[in-house]
Amino acid sequence: MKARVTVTLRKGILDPQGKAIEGALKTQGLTGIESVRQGKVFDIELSETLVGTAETLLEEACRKLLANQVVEDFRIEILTEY
Amino acid sequence: MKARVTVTLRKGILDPQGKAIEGALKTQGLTGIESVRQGKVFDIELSETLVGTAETLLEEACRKLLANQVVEDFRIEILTEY
Amino acid sequence: MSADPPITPELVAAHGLKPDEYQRILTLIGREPSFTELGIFSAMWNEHCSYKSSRIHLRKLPTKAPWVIQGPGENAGVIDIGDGEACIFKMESHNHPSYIEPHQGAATGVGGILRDVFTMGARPVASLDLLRFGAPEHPLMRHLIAGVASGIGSYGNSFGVPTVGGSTKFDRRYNGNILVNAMAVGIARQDEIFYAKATGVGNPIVYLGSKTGRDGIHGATMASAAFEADAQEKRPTVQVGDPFAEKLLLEACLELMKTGAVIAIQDMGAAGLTSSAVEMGAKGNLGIELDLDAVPCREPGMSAYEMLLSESQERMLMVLAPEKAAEAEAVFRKWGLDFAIIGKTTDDLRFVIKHEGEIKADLPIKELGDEAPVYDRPSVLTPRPATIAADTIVPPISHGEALLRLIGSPDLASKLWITEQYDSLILGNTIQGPGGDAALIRLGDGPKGLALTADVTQRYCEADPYEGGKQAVTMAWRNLTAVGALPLAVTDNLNFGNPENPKIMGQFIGCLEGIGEACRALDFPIVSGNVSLYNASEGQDIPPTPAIGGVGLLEDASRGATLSIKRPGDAILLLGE
Amino acid sequence: MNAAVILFPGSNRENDVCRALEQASGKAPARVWHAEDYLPLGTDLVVLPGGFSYGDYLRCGAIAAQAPIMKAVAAHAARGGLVLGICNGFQILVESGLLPGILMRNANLRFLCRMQHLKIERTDTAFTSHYRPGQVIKVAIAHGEGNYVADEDTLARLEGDGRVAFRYCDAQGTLGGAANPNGSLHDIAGIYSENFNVLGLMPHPENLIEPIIGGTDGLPLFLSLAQFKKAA
Ligand SMILES: Nc1ncnc2c1ncn2[C@@H]1O[C@H](COP(=O)(O)OP(=O)(O)O)[C@@H](O)[C@H]1O
Repeated sequence: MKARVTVTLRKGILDPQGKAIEGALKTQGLTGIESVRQGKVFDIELSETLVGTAETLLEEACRKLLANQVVEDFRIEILTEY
Repeated sequence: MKARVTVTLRKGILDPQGKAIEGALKTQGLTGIESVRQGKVFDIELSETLVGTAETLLEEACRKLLANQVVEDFRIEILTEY
Repeated sequence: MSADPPITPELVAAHGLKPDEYQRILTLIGREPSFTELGIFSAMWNEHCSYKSSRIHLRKLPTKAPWVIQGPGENAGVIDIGDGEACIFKMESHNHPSYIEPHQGAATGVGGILRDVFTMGARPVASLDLLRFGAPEHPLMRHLIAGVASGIGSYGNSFGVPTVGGSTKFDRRYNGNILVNAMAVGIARQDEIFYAKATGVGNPIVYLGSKTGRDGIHGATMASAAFEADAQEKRPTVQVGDPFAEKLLLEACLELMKTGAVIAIQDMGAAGLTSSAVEMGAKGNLGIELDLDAVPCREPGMSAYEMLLSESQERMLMVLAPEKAAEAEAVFRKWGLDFAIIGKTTDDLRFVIKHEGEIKADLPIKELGDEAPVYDRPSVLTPRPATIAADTIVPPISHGEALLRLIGSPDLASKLWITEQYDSLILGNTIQGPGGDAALIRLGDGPKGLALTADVTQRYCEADPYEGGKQAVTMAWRNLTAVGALPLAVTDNLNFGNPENPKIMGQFIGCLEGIGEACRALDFPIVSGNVSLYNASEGQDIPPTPAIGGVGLLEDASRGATLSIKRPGDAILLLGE
Repeated sequence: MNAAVILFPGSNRENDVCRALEQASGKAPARVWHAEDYLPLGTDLVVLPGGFSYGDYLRCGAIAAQAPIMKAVAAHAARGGLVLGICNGFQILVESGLLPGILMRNANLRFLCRMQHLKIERTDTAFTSHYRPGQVIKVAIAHGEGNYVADEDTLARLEGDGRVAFRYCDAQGTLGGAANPNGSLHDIAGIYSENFNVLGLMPHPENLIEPIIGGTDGLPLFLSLAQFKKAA
């Protein structure tokens, strides 16, 4: 089964990366871009076949490693096409 | 308008970060995880209101900066709720 | 915008103010404080800013010598190193933030201490760090160690200062309260040092650097936020470091200082805008008026309270010569940094805050600092341990086994895993980086050099605070002399448990007396430092850990001695008893 | 030799490399701000120094690669002018397409600062003429993203054309294994452009130019450059 985990910074947390990219896009003359915030995605292959078990497993992975919950939120999507 | 750009490594390109995370998850005893590949997301606010123009703008942003097309692919989604 | 919450005893308590401290506020201003004013008092009168538990004891430390240009009381200490040059340095802790989020906590600790040094006009040339972790097998410890090491590394590496030394030890009593102390060292011309003291009435107060967000607004907001509908949204957030912004800030500040535009400068550290503005005004015998509408904000709808207490990083406050304001702005724009005139100096000695057409605070500026409570907390001195005669002890294990245990102990193990994550070579002046008794760097193209060390043996301080304090100073002295330097001065970071516990207060006083005694005997004055109290979790206080940072000078750095044995056949000498 | 060192916001080893250039050539290089459109007249060598341009946010070197001055640098390279990119400079060169491949996170995901041995692959270039063929040198590395990655075709081309400049090795010159600090393919520490006038490398030869600082194995690179132009 395939899944995608998206980890984004919590609202209000400073995002130096996003800020620098935003600045770079603006100086490139890409007007119309107001703000950028950067996050991460993890594309994960699982040997698990039950959606429920896979979700539990991924949640544990997020809590343990993929996301830093002090500053980040995460979202898990099971990509059905497998 | 809000949009999300997802940048992922091309197939076949080595992903040391994904590999390391994969290894770490396995040593944490999270069996069932086969492979991990890491990518980036950019959550972007635009002052643009036309979907077509926004897409063109974002495509330019990706080509110029957000993705390195030697090794990366990108995908643009316009998040309608604005 | 929601209205400010009413001042209740609960709200006062949530701001860390005791009932008698609140009474003191009432007497001082003759009325009930506004919500914003309560926030200001809580920031100015907390332990971190006011040193209320430690102040009377710190006065006993020796801080003077002919080569001391500036002792404690400014952003950092300054000493004369000859040829018109000054060495500016300080150590500071970021213990609690590093426990909550080790990478960002440690990174912003490094950022803060670097700012203290370059605020005074110095270009940073080295940094060190003293780390105390819990038992390696503690479930959180791997995460904490990895995060702290990467945080210190990533900030210093990107900023571009070599991390040349430090100390790392382990003890289970740091399990719930690790220590992260960072020391920064910079060099300036003696006639180009900048201070925090504002001068001149009506001069513009300028905000520089990154924008203000709701970062690190202290726990008090949590309580007060309960009064607002969107409390969840506004919960205090972790400070995130941006070493890139700091590097730009460094270059912009140093460039600006050359133009003669800067009258006074202060970095926004703990308690951000509040303490920096109050300090500049109070030191210069001037009032300060701020109009918060002009403050560059990262998020919409920030209240006066939030702006005043935000601990967003990479920000500075300056008093500028008015005729140079445009020139100053151009420098900051070139470096892509925010620049805003947010107020002016006044002659009425008031700290006045305007926001959205309202006066949010109007307080006597000097009293905010001078009238902060001072405590002579009850103390119980640690009893002197009995002397043990070595020949009465039966060895519990064999020498061989003891040696194996020593080699296997985390305290003595190689710290390469940590120190290799630090760029110790940048600037091309590192003669000896991590791994020696003291670090050794060359100054500019030489021949002069500096020796630097940061360490303490908490085990000794716990057994006998007075002797342990003395030992910490003499160890720093020996480390410096061992590389061939003349020891010049000290910065310290006094990490202790809960001062409301008389035993802990006894440790504090004992260590300080020992430190003072050794510094006096060695002519080794303390020119800057920091106190970190309340290092305890779940009733477990940390061992007394007064970190000592030492700085020494070599007239010819090429004569310095490093640790490695140079060639076979050399004689080995043992000096001393 | 007239050298120009480009300053990007976040560059931080520019003074180190200026010192090395000056020591080798007797002449202080020009310092050029990234927002400029032109190089100083008569520039022989352009140096992109180490550092964290734009914080190394996004991808290392990606934002700097878009700087106005980079058009002038590309034109200079196209004319056969010399370009040296060290560490972050190497990252900028690959991001701007002046060199192939990409530098990814170190295999162990950690920043790594240490002394490192390198094997000099050839000594017939403007950058390496002062080294001995096959020489093993010791210089510093200090990077978090130095893991050189390129597709098979690119690697085959680099190898076939002899464009690998330096490889990670141990003190004896043995390649690979634990001597490879970051997982780089083919142990690559530096590569040349097709015409051998552009060099990108991760290690810092500029930090090893004096005995007191730990060695002089970096100096010949700067001497090669200094004298290359004098001879021409
Ligand atoms: N956190 C650190 N940062 C920089 N250098 C460190 C750090 N920890 C240890 N070191 C360096 O490693 C060496 C060993 O340190 P440590 O294990 O604390 O033992 P000691 O203090 O007894 O020398 C010292 O030279 C020190 O400078």
